[in-house]
Amino acid sequence: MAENNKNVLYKDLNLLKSYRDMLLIRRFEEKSGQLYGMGLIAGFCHLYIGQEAVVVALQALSKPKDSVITAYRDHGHMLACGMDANSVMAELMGRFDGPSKGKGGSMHMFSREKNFYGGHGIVGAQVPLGTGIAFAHQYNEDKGICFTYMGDGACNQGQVYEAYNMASLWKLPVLYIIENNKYSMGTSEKRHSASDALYKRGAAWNIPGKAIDGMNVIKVYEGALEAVEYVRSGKGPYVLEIHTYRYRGHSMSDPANYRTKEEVKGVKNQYDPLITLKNILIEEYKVKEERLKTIEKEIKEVVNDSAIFAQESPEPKAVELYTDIYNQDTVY
Amino acid sequence: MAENNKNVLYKDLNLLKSYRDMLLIRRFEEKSGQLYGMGLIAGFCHLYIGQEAVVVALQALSKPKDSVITAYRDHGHMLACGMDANSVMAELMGRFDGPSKGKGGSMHMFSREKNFYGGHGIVGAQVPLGTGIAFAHQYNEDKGICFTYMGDGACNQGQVYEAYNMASLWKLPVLYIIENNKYSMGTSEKRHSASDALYKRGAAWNIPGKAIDGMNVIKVYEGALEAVEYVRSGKGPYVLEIHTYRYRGHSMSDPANYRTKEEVKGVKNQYDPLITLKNILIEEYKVKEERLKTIEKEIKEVVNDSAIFAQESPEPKAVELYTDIYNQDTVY
Amino acid sequence: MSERKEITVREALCLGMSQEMRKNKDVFLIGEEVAEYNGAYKVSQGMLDEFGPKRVIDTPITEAGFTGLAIGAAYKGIKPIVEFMTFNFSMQAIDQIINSAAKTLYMSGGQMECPIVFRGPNGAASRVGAQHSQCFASWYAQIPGLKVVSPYSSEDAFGLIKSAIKDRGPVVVLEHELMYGVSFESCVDEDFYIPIGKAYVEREGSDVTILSFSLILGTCLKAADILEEEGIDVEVINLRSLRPLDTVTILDSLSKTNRVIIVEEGWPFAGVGSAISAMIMEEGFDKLDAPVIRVTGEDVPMPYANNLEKLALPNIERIVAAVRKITYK
Amino acid sequence: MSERKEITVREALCLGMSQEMRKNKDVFLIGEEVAEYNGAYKVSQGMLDEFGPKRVIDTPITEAGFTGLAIGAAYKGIKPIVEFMTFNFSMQAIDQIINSAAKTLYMSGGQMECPIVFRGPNGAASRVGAQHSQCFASWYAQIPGLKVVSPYSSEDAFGLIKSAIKDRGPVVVLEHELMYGVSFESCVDEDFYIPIGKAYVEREGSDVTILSFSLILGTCLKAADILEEEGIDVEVINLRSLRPLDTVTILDSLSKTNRVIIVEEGWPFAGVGSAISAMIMEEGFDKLDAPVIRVTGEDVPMPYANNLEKLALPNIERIVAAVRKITYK
Ligand SMILES: Cc1ncc(C[n+]2csc(CCOP(=O)(O)OP(=O)(O)O)c2C)c(N)n1
Ligand SMILES: Cc1ncc(C[n+]2csc(CCOP(=O)(O)OP(=O)(O)O)c2C)c(N)n1
Ligand SMILES: [Mg+2]
Ligand SMILES: [Mg+2]
Repeated sequence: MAENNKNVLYKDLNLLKSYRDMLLIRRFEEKSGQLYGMGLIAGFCHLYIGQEAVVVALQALSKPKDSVITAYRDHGHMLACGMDANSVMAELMGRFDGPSKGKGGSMHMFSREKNFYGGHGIVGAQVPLGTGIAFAHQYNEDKGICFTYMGDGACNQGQVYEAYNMASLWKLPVLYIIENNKYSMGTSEKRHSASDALYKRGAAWNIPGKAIDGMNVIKVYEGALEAVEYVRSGKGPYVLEIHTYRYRGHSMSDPANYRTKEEVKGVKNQYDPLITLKNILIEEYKVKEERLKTIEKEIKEVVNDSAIFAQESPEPKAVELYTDIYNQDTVY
Repeated sequence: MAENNKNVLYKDLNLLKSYRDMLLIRRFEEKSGQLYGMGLIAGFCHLYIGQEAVVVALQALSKPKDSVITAYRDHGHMLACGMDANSVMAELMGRFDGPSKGKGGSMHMFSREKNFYGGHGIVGAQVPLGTGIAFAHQYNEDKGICFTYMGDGACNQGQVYEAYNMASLWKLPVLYIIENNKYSMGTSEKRHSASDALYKRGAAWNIPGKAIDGMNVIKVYEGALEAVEYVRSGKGPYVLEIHTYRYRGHSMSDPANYRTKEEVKGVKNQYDPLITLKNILIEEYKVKEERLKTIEKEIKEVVNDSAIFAQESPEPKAVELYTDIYNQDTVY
Repeated sequence: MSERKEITVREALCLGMSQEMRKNKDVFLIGEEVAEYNGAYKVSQGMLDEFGPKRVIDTPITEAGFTGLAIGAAYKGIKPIVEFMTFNFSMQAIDQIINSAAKTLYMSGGQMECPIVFRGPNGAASRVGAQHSQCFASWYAQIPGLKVVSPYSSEDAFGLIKSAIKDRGPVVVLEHELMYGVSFESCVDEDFYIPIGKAYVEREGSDVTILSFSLILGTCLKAADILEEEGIDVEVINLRSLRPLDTVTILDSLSKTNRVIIVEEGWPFAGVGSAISAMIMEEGFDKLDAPVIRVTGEDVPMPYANNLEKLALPNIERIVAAVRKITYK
Repeated sequence: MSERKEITVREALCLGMSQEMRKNKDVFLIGEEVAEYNGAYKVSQGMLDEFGPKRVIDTPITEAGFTGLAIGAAYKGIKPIVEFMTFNFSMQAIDQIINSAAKTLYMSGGQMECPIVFRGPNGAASRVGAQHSQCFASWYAQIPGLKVVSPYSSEDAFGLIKSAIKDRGPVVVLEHELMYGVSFESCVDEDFYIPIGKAYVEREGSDVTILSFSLILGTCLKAADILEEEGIDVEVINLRSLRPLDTVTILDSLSKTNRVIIVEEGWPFAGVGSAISAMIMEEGFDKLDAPVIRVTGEDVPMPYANNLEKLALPNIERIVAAVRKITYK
């Protein structure tokens, strides 16, 4: 590792950028939580805190043509894809400057420009959708692949296996990423899943799989390399199970009484992805604390600005109630 | 085997009865085909010819408390469960003496008395249903198990894996039987399924599985023994994949051009379950041809009678259009 | 001697289920987070403790699977209460509900009963967006073989859930998340049941009839109070049961007021209001002093933005305006 | 110069799809048995041969999966035509159709288009029983974000499937199995499209308006012939598009005839007829000389028995009787 020391580069993974991105997600989510508490964000809001290393490492492995789709725990994915924090925060508040003009909210944002395909509220539905995006990559022969995320709970959904079957039959370029944060709402993995090795569930459809540690961005990157290569090379789908943990409740209304405080504290203290990376940067890459503090300051500003931006953004005009139901300009 | 020679008994499997039952199904289905051609049966009608050994052997392993559920290729299952040929034939013709008073037809017959739970037209739907029947066996602690049949095509349905998960989690007494007849309508197994070992698809849910030859009633019986025992002993579900073949088209309107005449002829000549059993009876058990001819004659009569019975049975009265939508006598 | 108590709709549902479960060991509750979590919206609070894990069962997030499983169990004669975390997710299981539960008695010539309850919150909650805010009232109420009820008050919830559990066929109970925390005085007797198929006149009046159900009925009642001050005497009928529909009570009220407004949160096209308006067209045309008016949710997917969400749903102003219009005031 | 030809509805659908696929390489057909089998009902006859396996794709029997897959592909801008072997099986995929296809343009503030066609036979075929005979017209037509069309003739089929493919959003095309083999003279021009949202006056008349769609429209036309002999002049309108509904054409016809009958094969409660009757109640009440009458399928699951199946569906006698009733003859 030492040879990359100067650039803090780990192959394609820029560790300082990763730190920045993870920190952005962390602080953005904390801010969202606050704003929710203040009544500025409402409805369902699912925070990504604890899982930051997963999406940041995988984005480092993605190429511009690739696409991403996930469920409702999606703020981290959007920020990692490069969507603007201001805009995302505006959407969380239901404001016109959000990517969905405030009509989508936390669970429903999209960016054609960043190849981010949502943001979906129905557990499991995004898995066939992502498989279809991969189908389009193949159809268009554009060499892109689709990163299709799902939770451990989603993993029991039948449509996942319908998608696996077609993806394997047709060798579609789709990387299935199971973000196993151990809980499906209040139901622990052991209670919702008859097998604990979710990555093995592709095997019966001839899809290779692998489980990796999701709390260390380098390990995620390293662990996912081969899988991404496999999919990119046209061999078909791959299932990556990434062990991670969400610190907060399932959504803002969940006090998370189904697990002990010790369990949560244990993960935070021992495995926090930000602390882990910080220590690596300082100890292995000799990055100065100062440097990290500067990043922290910058991020704080970005996030605070996003909250201000969002609050200043207007609600959509009343006429927006009736727009975007149909595309008006179909020409025959 | 020789020791059972006299009784033609193979453990619990009475081979002469099996021959009789298989022959009944074969002749009943041939007659159904004829009557369909004559316009007396209409709509969808899926014949079981070629697959007779499967259900006959499995019924030999069932106990009175057990229950059975299958899809629309169900005439064989109903006859093997002991439902009356007259009544089944009446239903095929849409007559009042059918188990569903003519309102169900080929795909929708039931018998509470024989613990036969249908007869379902939606591919895959019977799999969670059968799992639920098993749930009720467990709930009632009645020691029964549920024989839940599905086709190779049905096996791709997502709800199958949703059912597998719960069956395994809760150790439900359900035997999943995949009647792999190589085709899902016109789509060969290779084209519809990303893996050819359908019995292995339970493994990721910790469900054991096994593939067996379905063209020889003894092999089905022998092969299924352990699986039935496993389920009966309370260990949970088991997946049995039974290799078989349907001689006729998918339904009456299917000319089956997706396979060669040679393929069909090959199976008929080499593996026909009736010929195979006949040869075993004659060669190994020294059963006289006469005896088998008598059975043949009896069956012919049963089947002819069923056609007469059905034709003489009246159509349901017009008032039946409005009955059986709700059970009228709910008492609060 | 009927016992009455101030309880929330949530408590009423829980009490109703619990009473029936005490009476009949075959009744069990199954769904996502119903057991250890005590219900995503806490409707089954305490039920795991009382009835144990055999009868209060957490499922994986597999609606088609657990719904099919519950229907299979019902075929064998035990009595599942299936909770959908919200009815939006019932779409993943709707084939099982319609094809395996609703149609089976008929397809079996009366032989195969399917005693089962499907319940959970329906329609728009608050700020949860398009995928989580759909009203399924008219879809389910269209289906012969299903019964469909939708409670408003605690007593409705208590009496209807009990009747649904007692019923020998499949019953869909459409609740409303935003009503769970609302309190009403309610009968809590063990032998109290509200017959399915009967509407309830919440408020008598002579000038105009408002038909409604679920949460928005409360808004109708408020509108009636306002209109009373203006001298318009509004009859408000709580449909309670959408299938069978109580056409007798509806037509009787029409005979009296000669004016009908139907208020629902769902979409306008082929909604419950359409069904009733068309029925009145055929059965009550001569009694109409003015055309029936529907006040419905707007014909749009539910937006997330606070201002738009409000615009998307019927409100007191629109109800009042409809009454003024229909009474030409 | 429009070319016209006698073709079956089946051929019209095939030709329409093929023309659009020739014009636009992004269009592809996906579904069960559409390729090597040439379609369960042979609608895609010859298309695999012409367009190859990349663009005519057989799927496993996994409706939720392949529908979701097709919608995902549409998000990325290619254009799937999804064939449901019958619309009954679309219930397994209906969550994807509603939540992922219909609502996404709205939820994305106009950013994420979903250009996709869902097509296949809808409603009752012949003697296939309750699980295979449901009409989904009003369910889909209820959904903002979807367009829903239902062709009757070959020209309808040809012009509507082409418009559906050209449309930039999700369009549901409800065909009828029993119409596939019926022949009509039809335009077969490459640039012929029938606008979605417009009804078609099949037959002008002045005494009464019949609104209908799909197979049963043919029965309405026959009824009109019979009634002509009795001196009743019937206008018959082919709705063609159920969403958007052509309320202008409907109300114009009402203005002329002052009497409307709606005929459909689906169930009565909250059907297409309900929706239209309620709309007329609100928009055309003063023009009505008699209440709107709906002639619908009976309120029962479809029975298999030949005699009962006939009783379950609308027929010429019931249509004629409705016309006599509404004209007081
Ligand atoms: C089909 C469906 N059923 C239920 C829900 C309600 N729900 C939303 S998220 C969730 C838990 C999902 O857990 P998991 O897949 O592990 O993802 P995580 O929340 O842990 O990221 C549930 C039950 C839903 N949105 N969709
Ligand atoms: C959900 C659903 N999709 C499609 C169909 C139409 N269909 C009926 S049977 C069948 C093929 C099933 O094949 P398989 O499961 O192998 O059973 P087999 O017919 O060989 O016994 C299809 C596509 C259906 N009935 N249900
Ligand atoms: Mg999880
Ligand atoms: Mg098969």
